[in-house]
Amino acid sequence: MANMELEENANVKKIMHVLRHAPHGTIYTYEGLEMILIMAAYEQDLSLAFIGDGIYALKKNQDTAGIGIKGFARTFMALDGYDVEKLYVDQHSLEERGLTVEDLVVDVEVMSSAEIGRLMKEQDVIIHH
Amino acid sequence: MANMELEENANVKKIMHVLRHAPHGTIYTYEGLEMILIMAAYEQDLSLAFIGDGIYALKKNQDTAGIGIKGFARTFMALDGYDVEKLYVDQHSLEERGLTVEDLVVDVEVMSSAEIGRLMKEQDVIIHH
Amino acid sequence: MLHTINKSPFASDSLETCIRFLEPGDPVLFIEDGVYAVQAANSFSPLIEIILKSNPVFALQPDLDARGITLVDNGVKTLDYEGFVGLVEEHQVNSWL
Amino acid sequence: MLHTINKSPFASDSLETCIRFLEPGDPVLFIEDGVYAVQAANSFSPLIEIILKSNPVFALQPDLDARGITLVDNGVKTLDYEGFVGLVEEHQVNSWL
Amino acid sequence: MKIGILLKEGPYNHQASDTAWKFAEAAIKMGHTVDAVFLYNDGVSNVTKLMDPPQDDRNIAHRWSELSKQHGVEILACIAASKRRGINDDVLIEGGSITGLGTLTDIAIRNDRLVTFGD
Amino acid sequence: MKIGILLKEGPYNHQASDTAWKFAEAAIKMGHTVDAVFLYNDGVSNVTKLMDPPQDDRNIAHRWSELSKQHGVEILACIAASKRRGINDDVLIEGGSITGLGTLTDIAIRNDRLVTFGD
Repeated sequence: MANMELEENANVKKIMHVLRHAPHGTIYTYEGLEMILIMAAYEQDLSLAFIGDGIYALKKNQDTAGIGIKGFARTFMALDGYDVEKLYVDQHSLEERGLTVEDLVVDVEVMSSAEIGRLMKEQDVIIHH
Repeated sequence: MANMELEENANVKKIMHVLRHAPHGTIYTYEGLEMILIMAAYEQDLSLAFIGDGIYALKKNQDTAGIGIKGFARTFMALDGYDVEKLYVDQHSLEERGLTVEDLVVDVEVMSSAEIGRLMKEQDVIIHH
Repeated sequence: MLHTINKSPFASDSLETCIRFLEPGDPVLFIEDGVYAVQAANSFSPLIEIILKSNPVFALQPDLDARGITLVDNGVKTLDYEGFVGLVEEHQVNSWL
Repeated sequence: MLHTINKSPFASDSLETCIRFLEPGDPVLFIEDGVYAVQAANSFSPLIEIILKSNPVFALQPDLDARGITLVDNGVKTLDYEGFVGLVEEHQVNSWL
Repeated sequence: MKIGILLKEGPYNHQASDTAWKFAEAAIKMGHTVDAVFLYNDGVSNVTKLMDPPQDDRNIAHRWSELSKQHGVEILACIAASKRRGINDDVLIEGGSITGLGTLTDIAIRNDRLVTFGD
Repeated sequence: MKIGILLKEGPYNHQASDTAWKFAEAAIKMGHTVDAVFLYNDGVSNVTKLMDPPQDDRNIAHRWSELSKQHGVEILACIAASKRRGINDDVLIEGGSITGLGTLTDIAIRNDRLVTFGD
C-alpha cells in the first residue's frame, strides 16, 4: 500500500495556471477557469497565480448584466470545493492597481514577485491564460 | 463640367489608415495593406500613418523565409504606383526604436505626434489596423 | 474627434500612444478593458488628471459595472451605449485598437 | 526554467512583467514580435543589459531575419528552431503569452 | 445619421463583437440608420451558423442575424479574410453575406460615420 | 523526450500557429516525440478544412493534417472552445479530432514538457 501511494505520488504533477488577462475584454481568463475546473478533477498539485491584469478577475462587485456577458467572479469562490486552494496574488500588481485583498472575492496568498518566481521554478507545467 | 467636378470632389473623403502593429507577429498590418490597396482604386484622399510598432512594417532587410510567412515590405514600395503618396511616420516612435528614415524601405514624411494629430482631426474616416 | 481606448493601460501602450496625438478639447472615451485607466487611485490616476485639464474624459458605465469599478477618478463622466452613440453623432471617430 | 516572450516590449507589458519573476541563471528566449526587445540600441537596450548580468538571453534567428533585425544587443545569443527545442530539452517552459 | 460599423475580432474571444452589437442596437433605438456591419480580420468568424455556445450564453451569430432581419442591417464578411479562416457561403447565417473590400470602401464613403471595434 | 504542445490562437491572424508548427517539425527532426497538439481558445480554428488561403500562401490546416499523417501527432481541439467558434466534426481536417479538457490534462501529465504558443 505504501508503495502504491508512492507510485501514485510520482504521477502527481505540479501544474500552475497563470492568469494575466483582465476579465470580459477577452475570454482568456474565463476559458482558463474552465480548464482549471476540469484539471481539478485529476488530483494534480494545482496552483493559480494572478499576475498583472489577471488580478482584476477577482475584483468584488462585478456586474456584467450591462455588457451581456456571463460573469464568473463567483466561480473562483467555488474552487475551494474542488480542493484548489493555492491562489497566489502578485503584490506588485495589486499595489499598481490601487487594490488590496479587501477588494477581492476570495482569500488569496499575497506574495512578492520573487516568491512567486521561486514557486514557478518548482512546477512541472505552467500554463498562461 | 466645373460643376460636375465640384460634385465629385464633394464625394472625395479623407481616409486615414493607422498602422500600429508590428508585422508577422499578427496579421493586422498585412490585411491592413490589402485594404489600402483596394481603397486606392476608389480615388479617395488616402493617407497612411505609421505609429508605434507599425513603423517596423517599413523596416529594410526583412527576410521572412525562415518563418514561412509571406513578406510584404516591398508592397509599400508599390503604393506610389497607386497614387498613395501620403505616408506619415511618427518621429517619437521612430526614435524610441532606435531607427531613422535610412532604415525604412520607402520615402516617408516624418512628423511630430502633434502634427499627425492635427491631420487626424481633418479626416472623415480613420481606420486602425 | 472622438478617441476611444479599449485596452487596459497596464497591458497595452494604447492610452499612452493616443494622448500624444490628442487635440485639446477632443473627448476621450474608455470602453471594454480600457476603463481600468479611470479606476480611482490607481497608478494611472495622475495621467488621467493631466488629460482632464485639456480634454473631457468619458467611461462606459456598463464596462465599469462589469469590472466592479465603483469609483472613478474625479472629473471622469460616465455614460451608457446611447451616450456613446451621442458622442459619435457629434464627432468623427478614432478608435485606438 | 525557460522563459519565452513573444510580444513587442513597446506594445505589451510581457517583458517587464516576466523579469520580475525571473530566477538568476534561467534562460530568457525572445520569439515572434518579442525579438524587437533585443534590436541593438533601442530604448529597451539598457534593460536587456541588466538582464544579461544574471540570465542568458536568446533570440530566435528566423524571427530576427523576418523583421530585418541585423544587429542585436551585445551578449544576446541567437538560435534556430532546433536551438529552441534544445532549450526545451534542458528546462521546463514558462511561456509569457 | 448613417453609421457604418467595422468589426475586426471574432466572437467570444474578444468583447469587440459584444460592444459593436450593443452600439448598433443603441444607435438604431435612437433613430439612426446602421447601414452595415463589415467584418474583417478574425471578425469574419462572427457569421458562422455552426456556432453553438452553451445554452445559458448569448449566440453571437444569431444576434447579427436578428439585427439584419429586424433592421435591414447588412452583415458583410470580407472574402479574402473569410477564405483564410474557413468561412464560406455554406456556413453563413441568414442575413450574412461575403463580399469584397470595395464594399467597405463604399460603406466608408456613403456613411456619416465609420466606427471600428476590435482588439 | 515526449513533448506536448498547447496552441491558443487561430491561424494567420497570429504567428503562434506558425511557430508551433516550426517547433513541432524541429522537435520531431531531432528525434523527440511530439505527442499531441492541443488547440484552445481561438486555436481551435486551426483545424477547419474550409480554410482556403491564396495559392501562394501556406495552408495551415493542411500542415497540421500532414503532421498528423506523417508523424502520428494527435491534433486535438477542445470541444467547448470549438462549439463557441463554429468548429465541429463536419469541418475537421483529416487527423484532427474534437475532445475534452480532460485530454489536455492527460497530455500535461504524460509528457516531459508542455510548450504553449499563443498571443
